[in-house]
Amino acid sequence: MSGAEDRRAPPPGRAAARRPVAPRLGRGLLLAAFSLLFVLYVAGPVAWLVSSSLQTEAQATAVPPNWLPPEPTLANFEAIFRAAERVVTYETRRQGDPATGGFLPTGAQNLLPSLRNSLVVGLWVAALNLLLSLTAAYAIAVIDFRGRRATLYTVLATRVIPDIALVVPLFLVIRALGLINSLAALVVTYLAVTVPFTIFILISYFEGIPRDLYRAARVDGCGHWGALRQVYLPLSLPALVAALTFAFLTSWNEFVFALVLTQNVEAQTLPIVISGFVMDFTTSFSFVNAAGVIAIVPPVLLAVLFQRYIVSGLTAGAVKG
Amino acid sequence: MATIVCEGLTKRYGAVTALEALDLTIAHGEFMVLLGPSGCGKTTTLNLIAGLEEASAGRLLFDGRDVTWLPPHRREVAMVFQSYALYPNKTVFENIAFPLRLRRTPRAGIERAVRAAAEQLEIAHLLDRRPHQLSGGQRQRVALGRAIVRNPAAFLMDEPLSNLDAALRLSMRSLIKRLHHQLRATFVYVTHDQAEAMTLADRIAVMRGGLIQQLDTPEGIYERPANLFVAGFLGSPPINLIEGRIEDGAFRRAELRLPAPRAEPGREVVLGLRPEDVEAPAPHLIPLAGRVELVSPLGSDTYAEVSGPAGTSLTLRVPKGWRVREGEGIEVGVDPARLHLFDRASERRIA
Amino acid sequence: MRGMFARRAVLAATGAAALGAAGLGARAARAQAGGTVNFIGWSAAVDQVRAQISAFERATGIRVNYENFPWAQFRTALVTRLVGNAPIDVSWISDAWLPEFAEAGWLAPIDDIPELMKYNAEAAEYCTQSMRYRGRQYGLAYYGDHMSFMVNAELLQRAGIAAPPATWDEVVEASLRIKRQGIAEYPLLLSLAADTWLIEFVSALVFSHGGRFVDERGEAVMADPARGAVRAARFLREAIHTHRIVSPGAVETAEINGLRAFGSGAHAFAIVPTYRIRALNDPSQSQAAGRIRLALMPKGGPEGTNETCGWIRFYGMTPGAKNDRARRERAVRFIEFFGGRDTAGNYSMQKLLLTDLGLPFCTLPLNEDPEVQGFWTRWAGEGGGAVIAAQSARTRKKDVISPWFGEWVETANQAWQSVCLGRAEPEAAMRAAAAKWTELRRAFR
Amino acid sequence: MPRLGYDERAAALLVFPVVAVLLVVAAFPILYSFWVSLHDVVLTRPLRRPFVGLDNYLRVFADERFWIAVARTTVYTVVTVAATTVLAVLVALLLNEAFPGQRLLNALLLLPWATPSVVNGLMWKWIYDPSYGLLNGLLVQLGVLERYRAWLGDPDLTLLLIANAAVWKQMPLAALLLIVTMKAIPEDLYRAAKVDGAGAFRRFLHVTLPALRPGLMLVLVYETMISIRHFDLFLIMTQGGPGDASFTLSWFIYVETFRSLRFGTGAALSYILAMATFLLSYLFIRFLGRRL
Repeated sequence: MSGAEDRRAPPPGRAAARRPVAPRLGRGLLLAAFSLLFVLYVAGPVAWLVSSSLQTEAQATAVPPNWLPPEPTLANFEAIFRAAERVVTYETRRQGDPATGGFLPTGAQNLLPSLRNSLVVGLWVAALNLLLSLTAAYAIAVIDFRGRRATLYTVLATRVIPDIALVVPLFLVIRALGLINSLAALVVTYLAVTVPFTIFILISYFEGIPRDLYRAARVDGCGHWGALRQVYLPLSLPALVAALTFAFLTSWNEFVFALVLTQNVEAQTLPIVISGFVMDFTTSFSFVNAAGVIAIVPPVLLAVLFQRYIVSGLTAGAVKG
Repeated sequence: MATIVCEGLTKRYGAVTALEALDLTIAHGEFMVLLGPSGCGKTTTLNLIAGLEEASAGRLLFDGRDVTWLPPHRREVAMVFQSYALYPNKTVFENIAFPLRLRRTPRAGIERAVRAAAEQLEIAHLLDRRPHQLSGGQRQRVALGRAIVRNPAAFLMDEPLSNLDAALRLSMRSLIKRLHHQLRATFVYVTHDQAEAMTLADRIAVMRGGLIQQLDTPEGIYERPANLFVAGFLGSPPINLIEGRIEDGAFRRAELRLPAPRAEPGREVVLGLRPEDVEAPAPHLIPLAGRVELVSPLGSDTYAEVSGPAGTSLTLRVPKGWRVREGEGIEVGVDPARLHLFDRASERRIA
Repeated sequence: MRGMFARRAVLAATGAAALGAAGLGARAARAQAGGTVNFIGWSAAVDQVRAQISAFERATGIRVNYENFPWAQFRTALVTRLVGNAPIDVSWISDAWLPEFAEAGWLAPIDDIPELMKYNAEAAEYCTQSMRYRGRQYGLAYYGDHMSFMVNAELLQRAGIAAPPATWDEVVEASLRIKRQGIAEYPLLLSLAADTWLIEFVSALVFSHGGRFVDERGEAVMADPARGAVRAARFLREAIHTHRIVSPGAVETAEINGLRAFGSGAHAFAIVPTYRIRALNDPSQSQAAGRIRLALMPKGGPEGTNETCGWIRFYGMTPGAKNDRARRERAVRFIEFFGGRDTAGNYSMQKLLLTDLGLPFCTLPLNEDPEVQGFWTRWAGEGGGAVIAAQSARTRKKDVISPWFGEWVETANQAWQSVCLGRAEPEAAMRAAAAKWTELRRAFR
Repeated sequence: MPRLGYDERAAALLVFPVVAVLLVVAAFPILYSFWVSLHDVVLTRPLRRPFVGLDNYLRVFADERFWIAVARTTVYTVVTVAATTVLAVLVALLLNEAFPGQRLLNALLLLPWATPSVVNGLMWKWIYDPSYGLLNGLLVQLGVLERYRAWLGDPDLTLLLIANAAVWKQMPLAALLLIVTMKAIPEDLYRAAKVDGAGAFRRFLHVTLPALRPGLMLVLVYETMISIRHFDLFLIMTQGGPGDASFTLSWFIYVETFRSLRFGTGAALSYILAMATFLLSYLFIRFLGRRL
């Protein structure tokens, strides 16, 4: 104890050697302050979205706002999951304009089918994207063939064109293929959107894998497919997961193409149906927010689940710049 | 086991020629070393033999069979790399077994072959480990195991010892030599280390700029370097080179004069003298005197940097038993038969 | 089927066939099978449509494939589907799109179908006129309505205003009084978001100022300072920026949000589609219920009139449906059941839309129906029905309806919004809209 | 012509699927779009599509809406990219420190990134709502505002408010890329700087910032490329309004194409935007890449 006492009160001459307490405290305070700001900014809006989705319409539109749900209710979510069950006849119809009455957007029963569509499209895109970009990235990164650079640049160049610029011709192409309003149209489109970036990620990652491993595999008896499967696939897991997550999230989020290429509940994805609520005659804020929460859950789960891989997977691609 | 024949083998990358019309025959069971500085085309040659790169021109024959367009996995060659190139996600056992699995060898056969190879390389106790748990020497043994477990047409080695420390390098060197004796297989070994080349090779191909400079036994290359480059590349410390011209059947440079009976007069030449080719002065030797500038004792030998006649600076091995001091004079004898003469323009050997 | 096959072949060539096999392929063609009518509309009166559909299906055995989209996306969605050859039989159509769609060949005339044409005899003349283009008729009415001037009687009373204002100047005066007394921050409610209602709102303002966008010959007169459009624009600007009786937030207030705000009792005056009166006076939907009354559209300026803007929405048939015997038969029965009399001989859909939602109809015989008369008295108050009838007689259809309406209205909306924001002089804004009109009109030929 | 070896055949086979997809869904549309931009294609007049040469482009350049859109797009892009980059650097600096709870913050960072942009749009629209919005509620409760006011309806604020929503969503990825780059900075550099007596700020200026260059480069190019083409937020939040306050190029393309159904001018506009994007990225890489 006394030893500690001593150290805390050093002779004046040795003050310079003392651990600087004040700056460390300052650093702690600074970090805490910044962290608080960060949390408020990043999580605040989503927290408010979730909070209002658990309120009734009256509570959600109260002035001043209810920061937390006064009596949390799952009614909005229930409405979403029950929307398809209702059969409408003269007897069971709701009188009055739903615009101000029932507070349930007419597109509500499309929400679950669109959730399914989004999932189906996302999973297909993720899977096919992986297959396509894996093979292409392998070929470009590993095999020395004529036109290799040209292929790479062409692939990357397709992403320089803004989506909105592709929308018109793509609509015409998809129409010519007879694929308007099909999930296949979305899958193919999203592949084209995501593949260049995932190829880029994978190439960067592949280039980090020692060339000698490739040579060893080849002389050990692997063809190109074998080398890809036996060496590159198992060794680039983080990049693969990052690419997969990226592909899924992109197709989950995508809006412009889906807006133009789909027409009804058979192919519409979640963003389209939700944007419909906002522009509908009916706007129930609490309901729309509940739909928003549903749309956020899968990608957030995915992102948090694969957090480690996303960062390390991006690493190779990023730092080379 | 195979004889490997390269006929006019050429490799170009765009405008750059990495290998220019290589003609090389490697006999069955021969230990061929490709020696040269980096970028000389030796690794390209190895890759072409392995099939890892495709030739721009020329042919490659294994036992008379044209394999030029055969991909590596159909060529039955085994390869060992400087970086060991072990599959990090596989155990030692699986690493060694990998080529066999690809060939659909029956399970029992694989087990037996891997064990045998592991015993031979004294790594049987490591079979369950993963590569990152091994030391460098152990890793290279595993890599060797992966090569010898099959029955390849040839063993290709790409600077396999360069990543090891000096002591380990020596023991691995003798291990490889032993393997060659046991297997009696064709070895093609790429290195930039002349000592490895000299100790291991049946024949050495010294390469530079995509061309073979000299193809000969180690002794031949050391004794009769075909040109200035080969002379300079082999030997440690390197050969002393002195520019001068031939006059009256002798090499002349200012006051320095050394007999060169067979050279034609008037030629601009470079004279080569290996540091180790000097002895205590004797009547049949030509005397060479100078002042010692720096002494480098290596234990077994002592070398001295000497400022010699005609403004030359020479590195000489101090004859056994001598004591020299910096700043003192020294006089040694040179056997004229051990002098090398090169044409200065063509850099080729004259005598 | 041959077309289908060719498409599949293209698919296979592009490597997408696998997707088709995996259940991701186009499924649009399926809906054509069997006795089905494909009907699309915007998401309004959805429950009433569904109720009527179940009655239709029971009465005829024909199945209905019903889809709806938000109104804001509807025109785009419909057009892309028409271009994409989606199998639509019947669709709701706005009068504003008729010339454009008829020119493009997306709507089939019905004047050679006597089963439908017979209803003209019992329909209001302006409705029938609104469904005609170049002398041919293109459908049966879903509903017809006009913009109404509505007042919150209670607020007026509190401010000591006895009668609803008769001119826009009086509206300003009354509003300032209400504002001064602190009864309402912004007494006049206008919903001027750049959505599809904007042109109807400003048309009502222009007409009541005695103005026109376009004259009888189709020439743009909106930029003429002597005609009402510029005056109406100036009124808007002053109401927002000088008098501050209209919220500057009006430019982001959509029709539905305006309705809610008016229903909350925060405003004394508003321009609202007539059919909203039912919701506004319904206690379950509106806090101001029972206090909202109708008045004639105030007159504006020296040449002001009580005229307002009216519109019609109707059931249109696609050429694809008309050219196929079986599809046409089903589509005709559907249109008749919804836009005319049902199989029991009643105008059941018209009545349902009125009594449930307050949507006014075009069929004259229903006016005699005591239930209908009772409806107006109940929801629009004593004499409300008479005001509606009087206003209805002073209703003009949008004079900007033309094949290039869809393009022009984008520019026009921006021009009006700029005026509201105080970013453009009324004259300049109207000149821009007029220039666009002239340009498009010329380009059309 | 040398023969195709095993490698080239394998490469062709491996690359083919991607090339096929890109040809059909990207390359062909790009070329087709160019063809359309040279014709007067109006969807409502399906039978008539005359070749008009560069008329569509000239029409666009003569249209005053185009120049308004260019101005709005420029402001929006500059604000978004600048704010995203600065915030991302700050966040990266914060998350690169080791402190308790840092892992949690890292996880939170993924929240905006994973939020679909449509949800992002409606969430912020809801926050900005003039009657019920959180922003109004917060400012009134804090006493900053006297009464609720319109936010998106204020033409001077619209672009900034939309930009804020965009920054919220884009900042995390930018920060991630920067964190990754920071982690690659050798610790020795910091030690050397400390020995040389550099304080925290100087260390940031002379060690971190230069080393961040490749990451910053990537962030700048990427953010510019996506900001310049933003569309979803404009559709959800303002539809180009109020007036023309948020009338950006991509919104103009949408209006021209899918509201006016003028595919010809729409395609011309798209091409102009694409060229601008391309040029901008090129200039960035060419000039900034060296100096930054």
